Amino acid sequence: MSMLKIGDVIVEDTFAEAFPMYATRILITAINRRWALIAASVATGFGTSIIGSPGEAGIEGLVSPKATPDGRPGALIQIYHTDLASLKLVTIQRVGQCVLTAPTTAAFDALENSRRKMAVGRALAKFGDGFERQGIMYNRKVWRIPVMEGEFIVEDSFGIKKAVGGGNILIIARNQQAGLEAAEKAVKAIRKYARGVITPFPGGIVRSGSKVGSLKYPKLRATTNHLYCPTLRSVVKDTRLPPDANSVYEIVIDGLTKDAVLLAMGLAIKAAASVPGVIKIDAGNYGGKLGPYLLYLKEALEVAKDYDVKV
Amino acid sequence: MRMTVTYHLRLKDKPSVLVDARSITPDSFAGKQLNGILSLRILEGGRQITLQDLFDVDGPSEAPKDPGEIAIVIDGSINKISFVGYKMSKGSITINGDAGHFIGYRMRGGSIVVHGNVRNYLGAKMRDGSIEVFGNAEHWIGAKLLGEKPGKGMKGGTIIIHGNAGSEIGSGMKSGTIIIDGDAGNSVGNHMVGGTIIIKGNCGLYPGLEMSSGRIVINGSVEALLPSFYVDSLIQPLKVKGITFNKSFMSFIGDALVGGHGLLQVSYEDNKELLEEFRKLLE
Amino acid sequence: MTQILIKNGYVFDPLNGIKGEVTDIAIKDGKIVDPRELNPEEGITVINASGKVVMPGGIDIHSHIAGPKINIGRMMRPEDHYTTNKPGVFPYIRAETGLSTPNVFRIGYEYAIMGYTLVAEPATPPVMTRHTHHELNAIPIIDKMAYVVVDSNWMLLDLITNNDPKLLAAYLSWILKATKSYALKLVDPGSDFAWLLQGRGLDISDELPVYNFTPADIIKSIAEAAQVLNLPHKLHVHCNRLGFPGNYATTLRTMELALNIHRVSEGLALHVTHVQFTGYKGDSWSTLESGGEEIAKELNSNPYVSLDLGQAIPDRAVTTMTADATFQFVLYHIMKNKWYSSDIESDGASGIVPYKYKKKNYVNTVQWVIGLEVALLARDISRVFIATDHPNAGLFTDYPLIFAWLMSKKARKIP
Amino acid sequence: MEFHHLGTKKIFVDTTTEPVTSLEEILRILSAKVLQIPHGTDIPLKSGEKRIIENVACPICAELCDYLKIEITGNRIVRNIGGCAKSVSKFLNYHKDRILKPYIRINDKLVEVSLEEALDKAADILVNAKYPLIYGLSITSVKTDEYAIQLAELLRGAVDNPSTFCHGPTSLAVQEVGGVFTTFSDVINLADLVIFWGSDPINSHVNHLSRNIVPKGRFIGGRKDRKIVVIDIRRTELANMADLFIQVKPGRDVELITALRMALHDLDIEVDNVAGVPRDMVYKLADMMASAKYGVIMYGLGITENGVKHRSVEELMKLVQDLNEYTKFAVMPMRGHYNVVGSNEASLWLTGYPYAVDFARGFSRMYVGVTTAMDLLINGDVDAALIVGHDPVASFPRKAVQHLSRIPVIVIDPKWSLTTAFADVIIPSGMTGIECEGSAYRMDKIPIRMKKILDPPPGVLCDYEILKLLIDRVINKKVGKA
Repeated sequence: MSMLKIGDVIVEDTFAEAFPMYATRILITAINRRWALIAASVATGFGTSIIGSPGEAGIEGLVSPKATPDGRPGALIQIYHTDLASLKLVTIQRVGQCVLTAPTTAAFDALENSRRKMAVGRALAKFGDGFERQGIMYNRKVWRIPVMEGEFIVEDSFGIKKAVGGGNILIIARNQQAGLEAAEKAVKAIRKYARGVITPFPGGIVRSGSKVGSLKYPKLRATTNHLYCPTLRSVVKDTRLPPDANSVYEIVIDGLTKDAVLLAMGLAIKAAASVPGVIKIDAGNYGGKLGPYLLYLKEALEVAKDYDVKV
Repeated sequence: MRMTVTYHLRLKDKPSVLVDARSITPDSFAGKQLNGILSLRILEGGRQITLQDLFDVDGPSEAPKDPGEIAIVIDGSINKISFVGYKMSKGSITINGDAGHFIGYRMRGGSIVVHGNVRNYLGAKMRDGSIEVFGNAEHWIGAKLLGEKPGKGMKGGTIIIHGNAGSEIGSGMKSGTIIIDGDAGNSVGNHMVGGTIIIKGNCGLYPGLEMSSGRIVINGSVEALLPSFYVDSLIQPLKVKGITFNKSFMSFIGDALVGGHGLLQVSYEDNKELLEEFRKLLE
Repeated sequence: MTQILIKNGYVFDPLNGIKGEVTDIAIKDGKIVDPRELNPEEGITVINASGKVVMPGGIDIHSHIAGPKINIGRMMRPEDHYTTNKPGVFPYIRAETGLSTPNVFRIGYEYAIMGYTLVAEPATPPVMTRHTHHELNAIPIIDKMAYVVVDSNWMLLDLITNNDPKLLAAYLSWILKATKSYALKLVDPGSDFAWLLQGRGLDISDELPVYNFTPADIIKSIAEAAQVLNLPHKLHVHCNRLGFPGNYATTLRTMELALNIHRVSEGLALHVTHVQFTGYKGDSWSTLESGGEEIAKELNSNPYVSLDLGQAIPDRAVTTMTADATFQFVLYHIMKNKWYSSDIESDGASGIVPYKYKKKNYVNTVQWVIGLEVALLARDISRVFIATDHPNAGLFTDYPLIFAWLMSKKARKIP
Repeated sequence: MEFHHLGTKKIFVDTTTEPVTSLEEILRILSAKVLQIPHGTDIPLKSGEKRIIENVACPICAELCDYLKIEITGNRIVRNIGGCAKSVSKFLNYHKDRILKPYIRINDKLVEVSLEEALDKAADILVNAKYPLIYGLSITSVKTDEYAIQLAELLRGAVDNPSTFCHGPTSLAVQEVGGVFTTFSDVINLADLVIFWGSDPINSHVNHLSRNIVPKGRFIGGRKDRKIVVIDIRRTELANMADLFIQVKPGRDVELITALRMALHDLDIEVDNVAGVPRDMVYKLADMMASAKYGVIMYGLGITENGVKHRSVEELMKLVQDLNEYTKFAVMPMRGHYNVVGSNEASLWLTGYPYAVDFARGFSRMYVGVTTAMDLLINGDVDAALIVGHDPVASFPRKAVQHLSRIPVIVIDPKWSLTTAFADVIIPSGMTGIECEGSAYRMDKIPIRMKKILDPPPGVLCDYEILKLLIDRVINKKVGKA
């Protein structure tokens, strides 16, 4: 079996196991970038893993005023959930609590081509207590909800898409410093070159990768990924860590399409592998039994081969 | 090797009213002398009679202590004999003929085979074991009783009906498998919180009403679906409990009204007209 | 002429200070007489009670045993009937069924077995009382009576507005007579009116919608009318804000009202019912404490009120049912299971929700403590009645448990 | 006024040239035991002293109008003021087609006998039956229901009432999820939105609209302040006076209910058309419901007896429970017979179940599909029947009726009916609400006193008296047997 290598870094011939999730993508605009970003970051707060947070969410990127419907600076956010009903509930809560309340903001559908829509704006419009009005603005069906500041413009419906959640890579490094640097670079590379993806964890990085179920506590849904814990190397029999590895970081990627996630993985691998001290790139999976999407690292690198990653 | 003894029960006269024969289980036969078995209590309508009033019994003079070693065969029963196999834990019951209500009610193990039709509440609230019916069955198969919370229905085991079945199949079931080879009635798998229901034929109105989890597979046509089920994907082929259906199925998630994550999978080919609208929603 | 002689029983009679003496009790024409007054020539029914206790029949002044609510409870909880049956014995003992929603026969038999002879159904809306009487008539053995709910009756609210105490008293007298009930009952005074119009409840000093007075005014007006009518049991009050943390303050204020009532007849002025449900101290469920001590203190210093416990029984599945529709709506959100509610002919409203008290639940434990604390701290126990508000806080069949808890420190220890 | 239509088809009714089927022919088709019933026997009327009795309750439908003025001369009822056409007809014709003597069937003839003989024969039938069914109880007083249930318990038989094929699903839905109910007074004084769903009071409860919808209430100003919505499978007469009429596909109401609940829960409805109703109409109706101050859904058999039966009602109850998160909302089941509610209530306090109660094991049990009268008769699970105050042959399916022709049947009824042709024993009874007093329960569970305004015909007892005598006889015979 040929071993894939980038420089000295071994890329394990394995795959990340990903699951279908429903996603929505919302463009939040505001009077300036600062407020768009504040609203976007609050609206995507505590949106890490579906295991324990109300939906996975993250900021995809900033949008130039030229590309937004109302010509104001914007930020794109994505929200993920396992089913449509929960996704809508979470979106209503997040937009209602974090965007409706934030100064000067407006919220637009950023999945215009999607066939399925959820009427989040219509649900939020009830906040207008009967004074809300429906209208057409920027060629979009919107609700104009009177608020103390003026008016909150929210699009009637946001598109929904069957997307891919749980794409990931594991960066195995000689020490924490190198690992963290590599992980940060990987996230930066995704932010810079990839579109349509989010990295929902803090700063895009997970230090506590998990496995499904538990060895000891039968009812726990997720517990520490003991096979990759450096402190357990001597305790755990079939540890997956090379002898000189002392720190592992995971990058989790949710994306609107499988290809988008693959590309993001490839970019992340490339960026991480460029950092000295990184030993190996691996990925989390459950033997291919659970997820319908098997995202091979090999393929990811293939997709990203034309990108000259500089971060 | 474990020896199995067989008790043959032959119906003497056809009873004219419902009979509550909850004492016909391997558990109540176990460890009894033949005389003891003959004088087991049976209710004919509201009257108390004994097993020998209703049946000729052939079998060894003393039953083994372990009900697992007892097989009961009932010949020529009609659709009035009810509650056979009530709470049975081991052993087997074979009914050559029709059977009444509540066959295998609260059953905990063992097996029941009916070569004929059965009536309502087949395997209701059963915990484990297997039931196979070669004829038709009526309503409330593997169901909970009315008024109980969802999840108080069937908790495990398998029910296989080779004929058709009625409504309310698997109402409030928690686990286990129900397979219907023929058609099924309305509101299949309502209030389900787990388990699997497979309908190989057609099915009536609103399968999965208020289901919160579990899986319903319908291989034939469906009369109507609830709007609270959200279409998820088209699947081909569909594999469920070792059965492979080689055609495309449309998979729904619901019931959204109870925040459910149940899977409702309906044959696409047999319901093209009904499902066309949903297909448009899929990419 | 009937003559009965109960021989050799352990006789208890608190009123005459007889504590377990072995003696005979003679009854002639329905009255207890000296055994020497019995005439052997006219035939005496002799009952041998040796080894048994002979005592006055128990009186339960608050137990939902009949009426539309309990009947709907029966309908709503078939699962309470599936496994709790006892077949009848031909031809006179009827089949029993149900625990928290028993049928009429179990109610009669179980009360009789416990030595109770008089039970009061504490809440019957006037227009539904015909139904209540149907059920009361069907309950065997024991004596029964009912209290009529008058708190949100529109006509009555109008009379309070018009400030015509005489007419109010006359109206209440008519209601008692027409419905053949024994006493007046207030359930969360005024709240059902607010519930009907606005879907909300009221505290004792909140103003009613439409009318410009408060629940305190309702309590006072009706209590004074009861004084004028010289009713034996003046006013049975289920306090406002029942089931909300911090409601012990409302209960204390309700009890204080008894002092300000213009008294023209003898006896107690108010009865505060199921204090356990209205004895919550604290701001929320997580900071819940017992207000039992304060309530007992108020009882000890206020000679015009009596109360019953509404003792909660841990590990008991119950069916809460009250004319306090507002609270039942709140409870429905806690239990997320079944909820029944009904508005009744502008007389009031009611709600029913199944519930279970758990030993390990903090709130339920505090509820258990409140009842016992009130009873144990009360100095005049003749003004404290033991009841579970059946079937709200526990079942009436659990009374022996409460007796044990009150009489033995060992029994009170949570196992 | 707004309409949503599925498109209507015109139906033409032509006169037929076929000869009218005679009663005898019908009875033969149904395989009745007796082909000639002595119908047409009337109580002889004598004019006499004129009396006007006020506040009489009407023993027709569960509307139980209790404000009738009945004018009587002698034993002739001459006027009924306040009653609907049905009520007038019942009162003015109370004397017609009456059973005046007890009968026993001998071969295919009904033979007049004394009450003693009839009771004796009836008790024999019941005591010898292994599993008798007692059925009816909705067209009589609560007291009769109580005795009938006691009799069933003594006999270890089954007892059922017509809820089994009308509003039984309402009881089952309450068993499953509860419900939010209301009464007439609250509707009159508060309701600003009334939805008639699968019910048509213009034909079924004639006084309902003038009594509850038209009057001015204390907090609402009569019809003009109330919105009326009609949801039905066809454009009923009532639809013409509605503010909004919505036509649904037959049997598909649950889809619409679910969609309304989804709209309330802010869930998207992805299909364009729900049970024939456009999505926007669903949103509109949901908005109307959620913004009403006090809404009431008055539903009828259109909900209870459609596709998924009790699940339809269950969903309706849940819809109303959900609506109470927004506003005050309640349902009112439009019950049929004047005391069908009472038969449920009496059954509940005696047995814990509203209908279909079985005493085979000595205690009460209720299993839908097992102990329901329809299932017991269709499958031939009972071996005798006692019918009190009802005419099952006129309303039951053919198979059930056929079983009645195979087993001994006792009928206690004031009037000749199709069921009397299946009887082995007929015992005449007085008419509750006219000749016998008692309690009946209105559709909103309010108990109403039924007055006695005339004496029953000579020798005729009230049905509860007959049942009491029957109970005594059954006890004696059973004790004698043992």
